[in-house]
This record gives sequence, C-alpha cells and structure tokens, in this order.
Amino acid sequence: MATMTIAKAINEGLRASLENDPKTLLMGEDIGELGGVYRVTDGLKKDFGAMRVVDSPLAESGIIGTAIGLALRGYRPICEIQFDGFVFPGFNQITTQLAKLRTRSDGMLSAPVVIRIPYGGGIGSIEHHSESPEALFAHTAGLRIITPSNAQDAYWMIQQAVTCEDPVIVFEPKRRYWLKGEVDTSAPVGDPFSAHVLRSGTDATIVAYGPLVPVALAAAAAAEEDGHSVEVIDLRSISPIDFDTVTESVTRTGRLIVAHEAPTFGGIGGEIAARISERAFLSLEAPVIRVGGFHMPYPVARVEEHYLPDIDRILEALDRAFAY
Amino acid sequence: MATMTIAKAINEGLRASLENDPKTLLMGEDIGELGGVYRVTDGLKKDFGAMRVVDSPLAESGIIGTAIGLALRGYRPICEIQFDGFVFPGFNQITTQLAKLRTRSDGMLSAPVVIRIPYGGGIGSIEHHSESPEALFAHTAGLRIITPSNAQDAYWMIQQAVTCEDPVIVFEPKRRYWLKGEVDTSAPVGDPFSAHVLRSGTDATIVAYGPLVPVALAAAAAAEEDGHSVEVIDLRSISPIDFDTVTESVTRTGRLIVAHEAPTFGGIGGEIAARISERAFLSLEAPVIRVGGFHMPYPVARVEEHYLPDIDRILEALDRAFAY
Amino acid sequence: MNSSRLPAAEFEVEEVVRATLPAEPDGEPGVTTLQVLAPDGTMASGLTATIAGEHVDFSPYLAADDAGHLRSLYRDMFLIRRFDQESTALQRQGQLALWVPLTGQEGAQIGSGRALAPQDYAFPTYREHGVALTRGVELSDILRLFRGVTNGGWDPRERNFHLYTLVLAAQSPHAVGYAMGLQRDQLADPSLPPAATIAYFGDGASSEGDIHESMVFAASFDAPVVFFCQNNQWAISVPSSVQTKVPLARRAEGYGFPGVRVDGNDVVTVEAVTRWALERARSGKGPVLIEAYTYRMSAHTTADDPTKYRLTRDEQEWQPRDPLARLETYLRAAGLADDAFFEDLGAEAAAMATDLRKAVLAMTAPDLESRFAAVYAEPHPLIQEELRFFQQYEAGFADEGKQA
Amino acid sequence: MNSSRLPAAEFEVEEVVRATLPAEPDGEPGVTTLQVLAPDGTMASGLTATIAGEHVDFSPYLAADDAGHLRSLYRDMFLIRRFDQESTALQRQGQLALWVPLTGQEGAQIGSGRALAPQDYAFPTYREHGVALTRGVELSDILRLFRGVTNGGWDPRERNFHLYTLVLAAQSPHAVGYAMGLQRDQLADPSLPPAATIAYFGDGASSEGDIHESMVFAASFDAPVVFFCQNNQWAISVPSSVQTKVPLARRAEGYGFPGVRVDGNDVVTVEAVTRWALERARSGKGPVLIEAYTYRMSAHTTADDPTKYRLTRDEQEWQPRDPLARLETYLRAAGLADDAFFEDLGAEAAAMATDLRKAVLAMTAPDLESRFAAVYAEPHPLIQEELRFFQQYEAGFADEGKQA
Ligand SMILES: Cc1ncc(C[n+]2csc(CCOP(=O)(O)OP(=O)(O)O)c2C)c(N)n1
Ligand SMILES: Cc1ncc(C[n+]2csc(CCOP(=O)(O)OP(=O)(O)O)c2C)c(N)n1
Ligand SMILES: [Mg+2]
Ligand SMILES: [Mg+2]
Repeated sequence: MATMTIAKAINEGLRASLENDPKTLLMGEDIGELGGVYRVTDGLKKDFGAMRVVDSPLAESGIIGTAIGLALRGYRPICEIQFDGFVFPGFNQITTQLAKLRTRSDGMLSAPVVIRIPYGGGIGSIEHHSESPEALFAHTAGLRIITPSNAQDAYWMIQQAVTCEDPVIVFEPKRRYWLKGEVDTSAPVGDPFSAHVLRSGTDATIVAYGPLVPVALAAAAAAEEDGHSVEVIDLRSISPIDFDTVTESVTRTGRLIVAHEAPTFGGIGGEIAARISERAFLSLEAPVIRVGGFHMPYPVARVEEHYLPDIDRILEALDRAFAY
Repeated sequence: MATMTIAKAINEGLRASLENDPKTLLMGEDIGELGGVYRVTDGLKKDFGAMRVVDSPLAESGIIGTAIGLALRGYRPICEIQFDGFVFPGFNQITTQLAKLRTRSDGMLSAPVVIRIPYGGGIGSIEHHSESPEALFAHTAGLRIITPSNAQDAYWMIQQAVTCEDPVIVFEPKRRYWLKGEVDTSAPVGDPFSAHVLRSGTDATIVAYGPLVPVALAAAAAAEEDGHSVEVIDLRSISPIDFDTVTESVTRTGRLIVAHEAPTFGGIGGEIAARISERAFLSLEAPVIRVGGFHMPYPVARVEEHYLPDIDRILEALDRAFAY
Repeated sequence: MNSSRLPAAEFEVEEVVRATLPAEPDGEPGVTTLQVLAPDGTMASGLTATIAGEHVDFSPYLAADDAGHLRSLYRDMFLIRRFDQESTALQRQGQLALWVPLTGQEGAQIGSGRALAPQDYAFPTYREHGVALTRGVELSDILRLFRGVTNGGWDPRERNFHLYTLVLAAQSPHAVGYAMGLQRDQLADPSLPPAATIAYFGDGASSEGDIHESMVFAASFDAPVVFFCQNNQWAISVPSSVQTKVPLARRAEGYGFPGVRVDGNDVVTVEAVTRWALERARSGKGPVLIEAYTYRMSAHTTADDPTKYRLTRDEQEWQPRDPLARLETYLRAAGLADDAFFEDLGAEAAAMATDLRKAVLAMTAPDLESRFAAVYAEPHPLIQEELRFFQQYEAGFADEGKQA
Repeated sequence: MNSSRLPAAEFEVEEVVRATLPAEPDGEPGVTTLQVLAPDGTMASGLTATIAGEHVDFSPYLAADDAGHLRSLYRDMFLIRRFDQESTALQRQGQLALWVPLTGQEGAQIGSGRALAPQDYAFPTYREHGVALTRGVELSDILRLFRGVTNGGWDPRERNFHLYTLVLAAQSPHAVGYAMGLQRDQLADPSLPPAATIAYFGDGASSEGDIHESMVFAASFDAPVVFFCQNNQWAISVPSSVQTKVPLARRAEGYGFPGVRVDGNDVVTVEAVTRWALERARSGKGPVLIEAYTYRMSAHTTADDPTKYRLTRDEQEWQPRDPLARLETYLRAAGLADDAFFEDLGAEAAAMATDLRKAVLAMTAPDLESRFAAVYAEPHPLIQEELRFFQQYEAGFADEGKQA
C-alpha cells in the first residue's frame, strides 16, 4: 500500500503498462521532456526513450490517426489530449475511424487505442480548459469510456484500459489530480466497467463520477445530518454504464439523483434517468433528478463556482426528490 | 399552394433566401454545377453565380471555418455537408467556434451560419451515408437544431434558419427528399423551434422528428385499429426542444414513446424521457419508452430495415407502455 | 523496341519547365510529369530526374526491358478494367447498391500496386480495385461492400491491403502510424525485411486537414510511407483546380520531402517511381509524395451523372491517353505480345467475369443479430441487453407467424 | 546612418543559399531570412528578394529612413514589453489567472501590426498583445480574459482586431472567410478601400489541419489574407523541429502562393514585408505566408517552467538578437533618438503600467446570471428555464441568509 495522488497513480500505472508490454507507447503534446502540462507522464521519456514516449507534432487528428495505424501494426498507443476542449480536432478520427474499425472489419481488426483526456472544471482556468465532453463520445458505439475518481482506481483503470482490446477513452478528473489516496499496487481492482457503491443508504441514491464523486459523498454526509440515508454510487464507467448496480440501488432507495459537471441537456444523466425510470418505474417515489451544468459554454473562471454542481445543488435536488 | 417534394421545397426556400438577402451565400462540395448530390441546390449557381453558390474545396473544417469568417463580415453563409457521416472533420469548428462565438464575445458577435446536413438511413447506401448524429450537436449550447418532416416545413424552416441570428443546423431527412406535400409559399409557418401536434389522441403520445414522422403517424393509425387513440408530435426542433408541447400532451395521455433513428444510448430520446419524466411524473402511467437505433455503427444496407425503427417497433413500444 | 523518341530524359522537377512530352496534360507550371511510355505507344529508354535537389536515375526501377513483366502489367490492367465493367453491369442490374469505377486509372493503380513488396502495407480509399488485384485480394470480396453485406470484405492482414475508407483522407494518418510501427519493429528486430506503407488518396481528398497532419507526422518521424495521390482531375463534380492551382506534387516541398508527378496513365513509369519511393522510404529516408496525373474516364460512381458538370469533349481528349491502349500499342509494335496473347487474355477476363457474377449472386446478407457481436471485442452489457431485446422482438414475430 | 554593411541585398528565397547574415539563426536549408536591421544595430539600405519567382523590391515599404516612424516602432515595442512585465507581475500577485508573455516577439508583432491599414482585420491567437496595441485596443481589455472575467474583452469590430482564439489554428479559416467577405464587398461596391485580413498562428499551430484547409481555401479563391506565422521556436516544450524540418515559409510553395521568412526580431523588415504582402493581397493577387523567425524569450505562460525542457544557454544565445536592443542601438548610433527620448518613454511606460494595474484591480467578475443572456441572440426556452431555476435557487440562499 502506498499513498499517492491521482496524477502520480496514473503516472505509475502508465509506467507499469510500459514495463509490462513492449508494444505500449505514449503519444501526445508535451508529454516527453516536460512530462505533460500536468506532469502525469513525468520521467517516462527519460526511462523509456523517445520511441516509446513520443512528443508529437501539434495535431490531434494526427495523434489519434497515427495511433490507429500503430494499433493496426500491433502496438498499444496511449494518447494524451492536453485538455478536454482540444479533443475536437481529433473527433473525426475517434468517431468515424477508431470507434468503427472493429465493426467495419466484421470483428477482424481491433484498435486498442487508449485516449487520456484530463477533463472538468474548477481549476480557475481559461476557455476550453474545463469542459466535460464525455456525452459526445458515449453516444458512439465502439468506444468505451471510463473515469477514475480516486488514486487506487486511477492506477488500475489506466492499465486495464491499456490491456482492453477495445478503444478506451479515459477521462481524468483534472481538478482531483492532487487528491491523495491509498493504492494497492499488488491487487488489481475488478471490472473497470462496473460501478462501485461507495456509501450505502436507504432513502435515495446519488450517482456521480470523476470529479463529482467527493462532492456526492460530502452531500450524502450532509444529508445524513438531516436524517436522510443516502447511497452514493461512483459510476466509473460512462460507456458502458453499469445499469444493474444503479437499478438495484434505486429499487431499494426509490430516489435517484444523477450529478455531472457536463451540461444537463443532452448529457449522460439523461440516459441514466431514462433507463432507470424504465427499469425501476414502479420503485421510483420521485422522478430522477439531474444535477449538471447549465446550457451554456463553460463559464469564465470567476463564476465557475456558481456553475459547477456542488454540495448545495445536490442537496437541493435531494430536497426536491424527498418532496414527492 | 403548390405541390412539391421536400428536396424541391428546400431548393425553393434557398432560392427565396438568396433573393431576399444579397448577403446570403451557399457553400459546399458539389453544390454548384452539379446542384448537390441530391440536387437540392439545382440551378442555383446558374441563377446566382459562383460568388453566391460556391463549390468549395473538399474540406469540411474549411467550409465551416470560412463560413464563420464570412458571417463575421456580415454574410449569411449556408453550408452543405454532403452526408451526415462527413460532418465530423468540421466538428471542431462547429463545437468550439461556431457555437461559442456569441458567448465568447459577451453577446457582441453573432455567427448566423446555417449548416444543412442530409441525415438518416433507409436509402440502401454505404457506410457513413445513413447516420443520425443530431445528439452530438444538441449537447452543445449555442447551436440550434431543426429538422423538417414535410415540404411545407422544409420550405419555411430553411428560410427561418437563414434569418435566425443564431447558428442553426438543419438536419434534412434524406430518405424523405422525394416525399411530396403542399407548400403555401405565401404564409410562413410559425416558430421553427416549436413542436407540432400532427394527430391528437388520448391514450398515448408518440414524439418523432424528421424521417420517422410518417412512421409515427402510420403507427398511430395502426394503433387506432387496435382501439388506442394515439397522439403524434412532430418535434421539429431538437435544440431547443419544445418541452411545453410534449408535457401538455403527456399530461393528458399518460404515456410517451420517443422515436428516432439515432442509437438510443446517449440519444436525444434520453433527454426527452428524462425531462418529461420529471415534468409529468405524476401523470405518467408507464415509463417513457424509447424506440431508436441499437448501440452499433449504422449497419450495412442489407440489414438496415431490421435496424431502423419502423411501425412494428413503435407498436411494440406502445404495447409495453399499455401493459403498465 | 522504339526508344529513339527520347534520350535518357532529364526532367528538372523543381524548375519551371514546360514539358516537352506529348502527354503533358496541360499547362500547369512548376513541375514536370515523368513519363517513359507515351500515349502513342513509344517508350523512352531511361528516366532520370532531379527531385528536391536529389538526382535520381530511375533506370534500375524501370521494367521497360522485361517483356514478361510488361505483359503482366498489361494483364493486370486488362483484368481490372473487365472487373470494373462487370461490376458496373452488376450494379445496373440491381445486384450492387453502388459501384465506384476505376476505368482510366489502371496505370496508376497497377503500377503502384505492383511496386509494393509483400511486407509493405497499402491503405486505399475506395477506388483502388487495381491495387487490390496486385495485392492478391479476392476481387469478389471487394463487391461485398458495394452489395451492402459488409463494410469490409476481406482480412486486411492476409494481403497487407487495408479495408476501404470512405471518410476522405482518414486513412492517411493510419498509413503513417502503421509506418511508425514498422520503424519500431525494425528497431526491435533488425533482421526483419524493411517495409513501408502507401497511402492512396485523391485530388479532392488532398484538401482535407488529415492529409496535412499525416504529412507533418511522416516528415517529423521520417516514417516509411509513400503518399500516392491519384489526381484524376475530379472530385465528383469539382475540378482539381478548385483544390489546388499548382501541381499537387509540390505540396511535399512544404514538408521537406520529395514530391514527384508521374503520368498516371503510364504504368511503367508509375511502377518505377513508386518502387524508388518505397525503397527510399524503407531505407529510412522518409516519405515521398507521388502525384499520379490521370483521369477518371467514367462517372464518380454509378449514382453520378458527369454530363451535369463536364464536357464530353474533355472526356474525349483523354481517350487517346488511355493507359491500356498505349501499352498494347507498344507490346505489339515491339513484338512482345501477339494476337494470341490478347485473345487468351480476353478469354481469361470473360471467365473471371462469369465467376465474379456467380460469387456476387451467392453473397447473402448477414442478419442484424450477427452485427451485435462485431461492435466490441470484449463483453458489453448494453450490447447484450439490446441483443436480447432484438431476439425476443424477432421471436415475437415468429410466434405470430406460427399462430397465424 | 550605417548602411554600409550590405548593399541592396538580393535574397534568393527559393534557392538553397546559406545565409550570410549575422542574424541567420541556424542552418536550415532552402530559404533565406530577410533582414535589414541586424542584431548589432546596423541597417541595410535596401531589400530585394526573389519570392516564388517574383522579383520584389521592398524598398518602397521600408521605413528605414523615417526617423519618426522608427521611433514610434520602438515606442510600441517598448510599451508592449512593459505591458508584458506588468501583466506577469499581476499574475504573480494573484490578480490574473494566467499570463501569456510576448517578450522577444515584439518585432514580429509591432512590425506586422503597424503594416495593417485601418480597414484590414486581424485574427490573433492568444499572444498577440503587440498587434492589439497597434490596433488601438485598450490594453487593459486584454487582461479581462486572463483575469477570468470574460472570454472576450473588447468589441472586435471597433478596432478590426478579433478576439483571442485558444483552440490552435481555428481562427485561420475565419481569417480566410472574412477575406472572402471582403472580396464580395469590393465586388458589390468597388468604391470601398481594398482590404485584407491577417491570420496569426505559431509554429506549433502550423501542424493543425485547419492551417492547411485555410491555405487551400485562400489559394483557391485568391482570398486577400496574409498568413503570419510567428515561429518562436517552441510550442510549449516542443521545439519547432518536431513540427517541420524545413522553414515553415516553404509551406506556401505547395499551395502556389509566396512564402517569405523574415527575421522576426527586425521590426523594420517585418513591417516592410507585411506591408508588401497586404498590398499584394488587397490588389487581388491572393495570399502570402510570412514566417517571422523569432524566439519566445520567456515561458510559454506563467504556468510553464521552461527549465524542464530547454537550456539556459539557448535562451542566452537569443539575448543579443533582442528586437528592442538592436533598434535602440541603431537609433542612438544614427542620432535619431537621444537619452531624453528613452527617458520619456520609460516614464510613459511606467504611467501606463500604473493605469493598467488600477484598471485590472477594478475589474469585477460578472455574475453567472448574466451569462445566460449571452448564449443565444434570440429567445430560448431552455435558457429561460434554467435561468429561472438558477434565480430561484440563488434566492433560496438569500432567503436562508435572511432567516438565519
Ligand atoms: C470527409 C468526406 N467528405 C465528403 C465525402 C463525400 N465524397 C465522396 S467521394 C468525394 C469526392 C472525392 O474526390 P477525390 O478525393 O478526388 O477522389 P476520387 O473520387 O476522384 O477518386 C466526396 C466529396 C467523403 N466521402 N468524405
Ligand atoms: C487544438 C489545440 N491543441 C492543444 C492546445 C494546447 N496548447 C496551447 S498553446 C500550445 C502550444 C502552441 O504553440 P505555438 O503554436 O507555437 O504558439 P506559441 O504558444 O509558441 O505562441 C498548446 C499545445 C490548444 N490550445 N489547442
Ligand atoms: Mg479525384
Ligand atoms: Mg511557438
């Protein structure tokens, strides 16, 4: 057991992947000498060399596109997109090529490319550096999307993404990069595509993922003071979604709050709400209530705290749910 | 009143826009001499010249990007993307630039760009020619998205898109291009961002849009034979969504089916289901049931009929709703 | 063998020279079109050029003297044209959803395809049926895509010929990435035969950002990749002058690697120049861009009507530059092939067409059920859930059927 | 005035010549770096070059003889450097979220900015504070973005200076589209003064597909746009050699328009060449690419630590090529500016810095409520619904506050 930050856990996870499989390699902007703008790849170029930790030209479509080619040749490229808002020049390669390669080849070809994307807000940054675009990838079949919320998951999920035969996008909760946690490097966590119940409760369920998991836990703790027993589920995987775990919980609690930083409209919360409303229709005491960003571009740093779902916003949603 | 196909109605609508405002211009691949692969722009280059009907280089990001520049200079560019599956090279310009320009400038700048995208399947075509990517745009604030289902709407909505100060994506139901209808070119239809109740009913509501509207109507007619009175709403606008009209209907009928060709998972149906479940929670006799594509790349032509939501799939969903 | 027309020609690719070749298609400045086999069927005896400051003698790569090889190039071109005709007919008869003809581009495709070594890997767009033939892909497999029964059709790893890619230019970075993989393989095991990739794209696709980004990557990493642009003058209805005002071969200059324009209808030159470029790439010298100047003699696809946008006169002008006719003329004039050769070939092609037709008619559609399995490599709960729904739903109809 | 160092220099841009200039930064082949004002403060008397086969005499564009103009160029560079220092200080003191320094690039920015006519329109990336100054943008307005109170900060239409764009290269097609609009305006009303646009981007951004697509469009439509690439050697931590192995100016060759490399730290040449390029563009001759060879003397941003990836030695090597120092040397040596000029300027800059600080401290954050109104121009039910929710939600806290 070691204590490390999420950033360090990913760094160690990448290191383990590079050590375990000579076919793995890292590609991205500034990931070599600099170790990435968040130092997540710190030291890896020094130890594994420029052929395995590649400072690429500044071109996201080129990064994803060449990663696909490398994967076709048997490599396992792990791409870093510098910030959430800069994945879009690579959107075509991800959506029309990476996601569809397996189906296009009738299952003959795999493209086990990993795309790491630091995402989410709350870091006081400028435009395009605080977005949560996960729903824009979840709608596309062929991709898998995971997002760790703690160091232990971070360490293992990045490695599980690398060994997965399918393309995996790993959304990294950048404002939690410095969050410390215990990591057991000897025993892998289970299925990265399953949800984890982090706190059990009987009156309502909160589903959150990535950066909002600590917020959801804090909201549940606050609700307890008000006499409500609230279950908290860390979704961990956005595609596929572990609906079984969520349904099981909601069948017991009868109330569901889904929280994410991404705008509510068209967000992944809608999918969860729709499916759980269908699966647990007769158990629901209240409608599923979503807590998310507003329908606007991510706002400037000075107002982001009012935009981001926080403990109070989740409590307000719980209040509404309890009011039914 | 004139009878025309949807394709012709859009052609006439574009012609009217070009006539009404010298600042309008068309840009796209093969839209000039050829009149577009679907002939939607047929004859326009001949009549308005190459400066207003521009055969562009083959580059979607360039098309959208230069359209933004033209809009900044006071023009009203109407871009054609040749097929749904080919919009993705332009995704970055749409998502990070076009959608955000107004917010970025604190409301000072508008980019009234129109993007026409023939979409949807059922045409027996090859890969990337039958997709329904509307949800990937709806999640992004700053855009508006409409989709006509008949000639009258097609004629007017394209013109309304052109005069709208906001960027508008017009998804054109390509397999209905040759569907004929009456067009009143003298009296504009109302708000293009409102839903239309096309058929009233008391037992359930079907919401559909674009290519599935005729299917929804046929399903409602079939259900009537089974003794169910089913209301059909043509959504018309995917962003914003006219939730008021849908809520009002569901409050009366107690049951809602949402149908679209796009894959269900992460589709816009989830948004509708989630919001209506919240708004009409106490009126719902059954969960909102979604009928959509499966979680797979749009399949090959020879099996698409099994993939596409059809009358039977909607009837099956109605059965499930009535079973509660 | 008529080789008097030209001495060992010295084409100064970088200079602004007006081509002296009868085949020089039109007056674009800044680049010369390399050619040894002229439209009139005469063959130059050698070919040298200065490319990006490098003096290149293509003679070692020229197959001009090898009668058997020349006949086999002709055979490939002839067969693939026949294949094209049969596929067009199958489409007209409703057996294919669509067809993308290659007629006119046989020289560019057979020439470049034959230049590939077995260990090289080709990334086509969607019109490269000729290249597929040279890679040994079962031709009927190509028609699976156009019959609408698959988006693929063959196992690319068997013949090192990738699947068709319909999103224009998207395969170009794949070719570069694959080449970067080859580089790493070579480093890990120097005993491997050096290999390269080739990325096919059109004059229209050249405008896409992906072409640029892949050239940037290729130049930056000296990736062993040959960019092979078939400038067939048209992107559907848009003439190549909309994509560029100077020869596309010149794009390479901006990245610092060689760009060459070849007469794409001269299969001999195309093969020689591609062999040179591949060898150069394999040897670690980085990418080359080849622009094969050719002409789409047919429609864009069977859904297209070129009379809407181009003159029959233009089409007729290219007729005498046909890649097959000139090689036939040469083979006959030089006494390298006789009537029997051409008759046998005709019979072989007819038999091939018959087999093809049979194979196509035998192709059945998959069922949708099978498609669920192809989306992910590993188990996926949503796929399972939807598949279960679909099976039950379909079973419902079967039950109804039984009951009725 | 010392003009003996060089006669009217004849720079053969297209040839592979080794530069004879002391300022030639390093040994990249294939292009010459245009320069009249050397690092040692000597000034050449003229400047001619052959660019894409075109013989150009830049003398009419050179301000080398105009003392007042030279002083004003110096003043602009001096002020913007002071602005940069003050902004860096403000960031260190927590008054700005981030700062993007321009030190080292004053020559490229002031030179090109001063070349613009009022009717021209500039599209910056995010580091073009010097260009903003030349356009008359209130400098404090630039800091609004970095203080996190807006993503914009000024009305671009007032000064024909667009908002900063943070998605690299995305503004480049906007510049081309705007230029296409200018073309149409001119056609509709030939009495309008001809105008052009200028698109700024960096060596890193040059690799993005959008740069390519915008160059394709610009070439195809002869759009009046000047592509101005500040090659400051670095894209954060990545040296420009990763983006290209040949001078970026050469990219233009592939599109058939002129590409010129200038010493970006020589404000006089930058201005002259940009004026020439803009005039050429306005006159209908199409785009030009200018590569300003310069150096990012500071960190990428205040969040960056260059010691992680570059040597202090490299930084020191560029020190003597400082764009301000050389002009000061020249002005003093030629007797065009005395101590009083420099002292006055120092005082002016100090006052500006004081005002700037005041303005920044006075900038207050908007409230989130106001942001709802900026998303759409026309009424939008979802915005209204969410705004209503937000107001009620906030009011709830106010009520609680009252009750408590
Ligand atoms: C990204 C993208 N945009 C648009 C299309 C539609 N489209 C198919 S073929 C074609 C023209 C291609 O021209 P070119 O690259 O010259 O190849 P050719 O067909 O001439 O072989 C177009 C516009 C596409 N397939 N992909
Ligand atoms: C599309 C995109 N990808 C990545 C980034 C992150 N990023 C910001 S600045 C930068 C380097 C830019 O280098 P260059 O273009 O040379 O400009 P400079 O900063 O040197 O002025 C990167 C990678 C971005 N802003 N946009
Ligand atoms: Mg073509
Ligand atoms: Mg730079």
